[in-house]
Amino acid sequence: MSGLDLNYSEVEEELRANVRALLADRAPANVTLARTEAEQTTDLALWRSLADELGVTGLPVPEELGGAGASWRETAVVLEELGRAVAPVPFFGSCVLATAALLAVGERKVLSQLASGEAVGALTVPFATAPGPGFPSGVHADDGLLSGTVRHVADALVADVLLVPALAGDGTPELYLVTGAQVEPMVSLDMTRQLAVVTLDRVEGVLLASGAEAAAAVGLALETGAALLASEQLGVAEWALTTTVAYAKERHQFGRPIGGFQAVKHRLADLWVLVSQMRAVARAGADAAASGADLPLTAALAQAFASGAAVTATEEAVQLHGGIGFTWEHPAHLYLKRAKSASLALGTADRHRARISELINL
Amino acid sequence: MSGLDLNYSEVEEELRANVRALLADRAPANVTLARTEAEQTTDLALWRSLADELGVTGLPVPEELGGAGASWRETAVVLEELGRAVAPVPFFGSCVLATAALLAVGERKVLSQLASGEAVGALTVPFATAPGPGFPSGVHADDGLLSGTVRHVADALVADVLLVPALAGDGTPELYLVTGAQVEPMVSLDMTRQLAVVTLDRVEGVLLASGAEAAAAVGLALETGAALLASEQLGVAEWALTTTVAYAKERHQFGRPIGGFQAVKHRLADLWVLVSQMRAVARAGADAAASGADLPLTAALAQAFASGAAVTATEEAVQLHGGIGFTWEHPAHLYLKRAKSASLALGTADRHRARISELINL
Amino acid sequence: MDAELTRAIGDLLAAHDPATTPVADFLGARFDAGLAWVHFPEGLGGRSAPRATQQEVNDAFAAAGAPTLDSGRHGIGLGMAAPTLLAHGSEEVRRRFLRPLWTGEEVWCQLFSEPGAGSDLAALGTRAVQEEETGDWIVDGQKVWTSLAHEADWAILVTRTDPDVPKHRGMTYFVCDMHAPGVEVRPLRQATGEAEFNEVFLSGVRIPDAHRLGAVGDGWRVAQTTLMNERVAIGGHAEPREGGMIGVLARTWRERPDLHTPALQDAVLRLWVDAEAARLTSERLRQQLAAGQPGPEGSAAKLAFARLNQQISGLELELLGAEGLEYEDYSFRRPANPSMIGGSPGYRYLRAKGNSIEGGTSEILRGIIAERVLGLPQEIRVDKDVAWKDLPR
Amino acid sequence: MDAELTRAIGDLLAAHDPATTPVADFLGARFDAGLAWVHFPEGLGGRSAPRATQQEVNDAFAAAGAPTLDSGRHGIGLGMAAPTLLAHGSEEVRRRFLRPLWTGEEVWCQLFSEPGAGSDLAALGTRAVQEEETGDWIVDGQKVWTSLAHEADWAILVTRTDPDVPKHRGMTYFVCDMHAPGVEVRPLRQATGEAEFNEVFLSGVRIPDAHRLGAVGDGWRVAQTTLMNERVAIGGHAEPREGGMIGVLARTWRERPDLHTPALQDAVLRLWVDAEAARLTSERLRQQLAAGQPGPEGSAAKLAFARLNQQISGLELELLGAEGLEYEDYSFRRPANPSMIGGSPGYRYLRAKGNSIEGGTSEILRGIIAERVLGLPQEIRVDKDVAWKDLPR
Repeated sequence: MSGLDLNYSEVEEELRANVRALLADRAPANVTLARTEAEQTTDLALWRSLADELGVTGLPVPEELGGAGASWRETAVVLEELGRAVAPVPFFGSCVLATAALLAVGERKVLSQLASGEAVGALTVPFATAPGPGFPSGVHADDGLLSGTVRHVADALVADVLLVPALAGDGTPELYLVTGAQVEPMVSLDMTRQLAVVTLDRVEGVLLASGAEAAAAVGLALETGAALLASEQLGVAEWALTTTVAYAKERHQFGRPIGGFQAVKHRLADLWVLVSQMRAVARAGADAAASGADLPLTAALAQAFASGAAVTATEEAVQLHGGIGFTWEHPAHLYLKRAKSASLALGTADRHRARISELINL
Repeated sequence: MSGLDLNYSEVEEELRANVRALLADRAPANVTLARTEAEQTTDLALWRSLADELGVTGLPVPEELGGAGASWRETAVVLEELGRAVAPVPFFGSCVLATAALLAVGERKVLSQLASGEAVGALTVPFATAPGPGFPSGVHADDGLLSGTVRHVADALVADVLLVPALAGDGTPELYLVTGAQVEPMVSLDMTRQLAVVTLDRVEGVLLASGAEAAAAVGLALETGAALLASEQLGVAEWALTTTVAYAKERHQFGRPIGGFQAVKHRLADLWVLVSQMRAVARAGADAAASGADLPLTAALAQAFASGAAVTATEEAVQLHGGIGFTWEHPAHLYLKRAKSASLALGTADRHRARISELINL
Repeated sequence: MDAELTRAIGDLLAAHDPATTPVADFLGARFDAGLAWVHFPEGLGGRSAPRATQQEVNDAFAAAGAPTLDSGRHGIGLGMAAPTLLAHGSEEVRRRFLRPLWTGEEVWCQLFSEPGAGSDLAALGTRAVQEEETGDWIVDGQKVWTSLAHEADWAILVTRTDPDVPKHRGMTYFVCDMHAPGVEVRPLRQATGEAEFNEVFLSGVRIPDAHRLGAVGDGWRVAQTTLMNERVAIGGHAEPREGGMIGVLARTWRERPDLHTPALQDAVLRLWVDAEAARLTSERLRQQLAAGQPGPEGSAAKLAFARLNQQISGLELELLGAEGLEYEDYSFRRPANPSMIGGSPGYRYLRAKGNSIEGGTSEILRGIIAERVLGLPQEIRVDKDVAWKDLPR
Repeated sequence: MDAELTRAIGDLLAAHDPATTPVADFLGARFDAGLAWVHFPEGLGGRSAPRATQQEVNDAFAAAGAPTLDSGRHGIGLGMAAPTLLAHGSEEVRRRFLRPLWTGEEVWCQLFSEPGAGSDLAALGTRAVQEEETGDWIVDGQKVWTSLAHEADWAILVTRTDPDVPKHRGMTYFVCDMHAPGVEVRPLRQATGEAEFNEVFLSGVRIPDAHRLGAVGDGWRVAQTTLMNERVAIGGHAEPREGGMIGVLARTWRERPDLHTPALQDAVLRLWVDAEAARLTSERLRQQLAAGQPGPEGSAAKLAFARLNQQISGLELELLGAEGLEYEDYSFRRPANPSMIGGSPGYRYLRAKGNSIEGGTSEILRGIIAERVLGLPQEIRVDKDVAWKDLPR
């Protein structure tokens, strides 16, 4: 983790401003809250805007494949803003997990569809899967026909294509492209990223990679995901901090803004320190994903730190808002649910610490 | 832990008042601090007063053996006050550990000497030894001649008799009474309870118990010690709380008592809650030691909780005193050192949690 | 327990078989025999006996299988309204309300908090204006976080009667008829999806002056009686080892070895230790208070319980991993019998967040401990000598 | 770095071989070449170059093996006195003091804190009274927590010159000769047993008016320059992974498998993660500040570093168990080169307790972050319009 660039470039700040402006316009809190009870819990119109108006769906994909030819660093900035808005779009599943897997196996056609946003992809693994040794074993391949059930799949509900890790009869890891699976919504703790059960019953798949290549692709996708999820968590935590500081300045009790009470001030100061640390860790994760240098350790660090930090930030937001923060109408709970779910996604902090232990012999 | 009596009886409160008055008179902070740099770091005059004037050295020993015929509950109250004064007397080693072992094996002569305070005893085990399976293996017995070195022995420096757990040639646990060992002081983190290295080189011992009886006696002594150490830790923490609250009322910064600043108030409130919880846990430990009911679990709980709590309390005391709390002249460091050392004594909280796990299958 | 009490209980049980007597009848008879709240005066459910004997009386009835009211539905009445009615109600008010409250025939709720007056209850703005002709009070305003408002017959209500004096001095306390015209109850949905509480809108609600508790302008003092009893009610009951939230976690741990890792085990054990320490502390307080009055120490129990519930339910989700990503049901509903322990792990996690807010935030409780237990200086008050109407909001 | 700078460095190195030139001579030449603090004016060790180039200049000298001063002995001079002298000193003062400070020929200390003025530095009471005849100032009072006072030649000193105005307005800042009559230095022993700091008693110490920095009564503003630089100096340096206290713990863990338990392993890992996060945060700040001015963000680094040092050193003792019961040496001594990392585990544990007190308590730093970074309301000041002499103490 030396030589990391931990700051934002001007291009990144400009990208952030564009994404933030779009989300402020199209995905204000009341709209996002209402969406959680709509028939379709994903905001596909917003998704189209992100793809068509801003072109942020293919940032790490080379230009010749229809992408923006940028890197995971810029993708991470988009994730920060999506986290800050808990925007219900399949960006993480399609533009991070699926894209990372397709980049790894050198696939081009679907990749360009995902990059342009004309198709949504999802990596068909349980969202709680941690990176590291081991290959998902929920699906079995039999002569190119896939069978199995995978629960807690992120962003599969609106996916056009599924990237399905499967085990061949002899246990060889394989990675398939699938379009005709049965996908059912699950009631999910996180209301703005509804998970799904994917059921495959002798469904045809297109083999993308096999053996070590398949294992490496899935592993890299999960590691990239873990490294970048910290940026989304940072966005969630920043919302919590910013909104709570603003509320503390405006809400009066005992004739004073509650933000003038020292115990509240000190907690918000501690929270600011925590969010500052998350930012450094998230930038390290994004930079490592982009360069590939030291990615396993940096990804594990990112999740070991950011998971708990985002939960703390949103828990403090609920608490310091008092009663109003516990109501359905206030968006704080959406962030709390996102933060807590994200802390379980791609492995709990506990698992990531265990991974650090293996990687640096601690 | 049902049916526990968690309060103090009137007799116990009277006992407390007597011990506290004596300590306030004979062991004020400046005297105790000076004692740590004296040739003799134990205050033997204070010890004599506790034994002769107050008669608190034999509380759990039956009257016919020269004791007070009370119980470990009353002993615990004395420990609270000794902790509150970080009094440099060998009470814990002699009146808890050694006395418990002698009571367990049914010894009478030395027990009555310890009960009256005319002799000081020490259990020759490393002070960090945790209760539970396993027998101290530092000393070996060969035809009644004992050899070995035991480091970190509490209260051995002024001990007249040592209770030495030893392993016979065939590995049988045995418990001996020894009077002629070489005892050397160690520079100890805890300045008011200096530890010692006990060296035995073919020293004659009197066999008190052998086999299961010896193992049980040492085990019970350690468990009783762990249960009662929480009371000493409670006293340490109460000093920290009381002294810090008083200081916060009196110390002015920014034209106000620092105890009027909300962040300080809230921390002291949290500390008060913690000390209240320590008190309940310490009383549970004392009651369980007295009744024998559920002692292994209650002793483990007592140390699992009180170790960290006393450290927190004294750390908060140092911090909230600001610079003065970090000076040699202020007694806060004596309490910090006692609390941190006590958290390592008779097993760290970590080990006690592991013991709880075994005992209740958690 | 003295012989007279024992005899009275025996007589009552002999005359009214707990197994066959309808609940309200049995409780009515218990009230009339002065065995409801033994320390209350005669004729008001008591017999001016020492408060300390109440527990023994309750135990004797419990041993005989006598019925009691559901504490969820009647907790506010029994725990908060009753002591306040006794302490501050007129003789007429006490006679009118205590008996049906005790028998469960009338359900009570509490109209205290407002959107602008949460921790700072004394800032409340629900206006009560006295009509000159009738002496009745006309009440307008909005209350929030009202459990049971949709089922309650009566409410204890604090209002602003004089906006021109500093806030603590211009409040008045009433009993409010929840069936009166102008009382509108709307469910208040919370983060869990359900609506355990309500918002209550009061528009021109008429309250007779006879239903006032305490003097005009003395509402703050009256409310203190209620609040002190609330804090004790929340933290004061005995719990067995591994009762409450820690029991759920311990059970999950024991039943699911597939989820075990060494680090999670230590985390579970830490919380077990903390929960057991908190339980013993409440038990010690209960032993001390058996005979005494509630004090600020109850605040500590509530503080510890809120933190533990949050930590334990948070760890449960971490332990469950993938399963923790699920939820039971976010659809809007009004739970008949809300439980913080029941429901799914996700529900427990979300619901526990309310524990450090409802019934006094943890921040307020720390302040109470610091000032009332430790005697630390009070917060600097900028609102002390300011008329309520001039306070910044 | 521009060509001129590169050439100047090359010229200097050519003329003064770092390997053979005495340190003070080399540094003196560097000062005279305007390569000490490049952003300082010409003649004062600088050349009015952009502050951002300083790091490159330092790197170039380091690469050539050029000598630097020991930061322990000269840190106060270089980090705090120099920027203050530059910002507020008269031309005479800057010319007199900056060069020997830079060359290490004169050692500096800081006379700020007093027994009654710790966090509330502006409450300080050391009196300075101006003599009418000479214009000299006569200083009486007591300072504490003075590192290096027993070795220092000069001190930066804040005094009370007008007790009749509110505290922030009646202070004046001086350079004080530590060899002047009336300056008495006594070692201040701390919890570790040693005396890293001193108490300094000032009795009728005479300071010429020419050694005043800033206007009479303007001492608070001058002191802000010093303090802002102190906070940055403490938290602002780059650290390699597993540098500092966490490296000690990680080494112990790796070298002592006999001490391992699963629970302790997770505790070690948690602190490793936190330490790495704090390190990356400082590194990020360093990257941001390379070109900029120190701001309140440095407070966060110090806050995090203090907490981590305390947690890590506390865990180290727990990990060591029996060995943690030992200490190295409590006998009184003045360490020549104090290090928080060196020494025994027990020493590290005790010494780390000072980290959240010295150079601004963690409580003060939280307040700075809350007010200056987050813009939250300031504490209510009761001392704002009160003459210093009338403040409660």
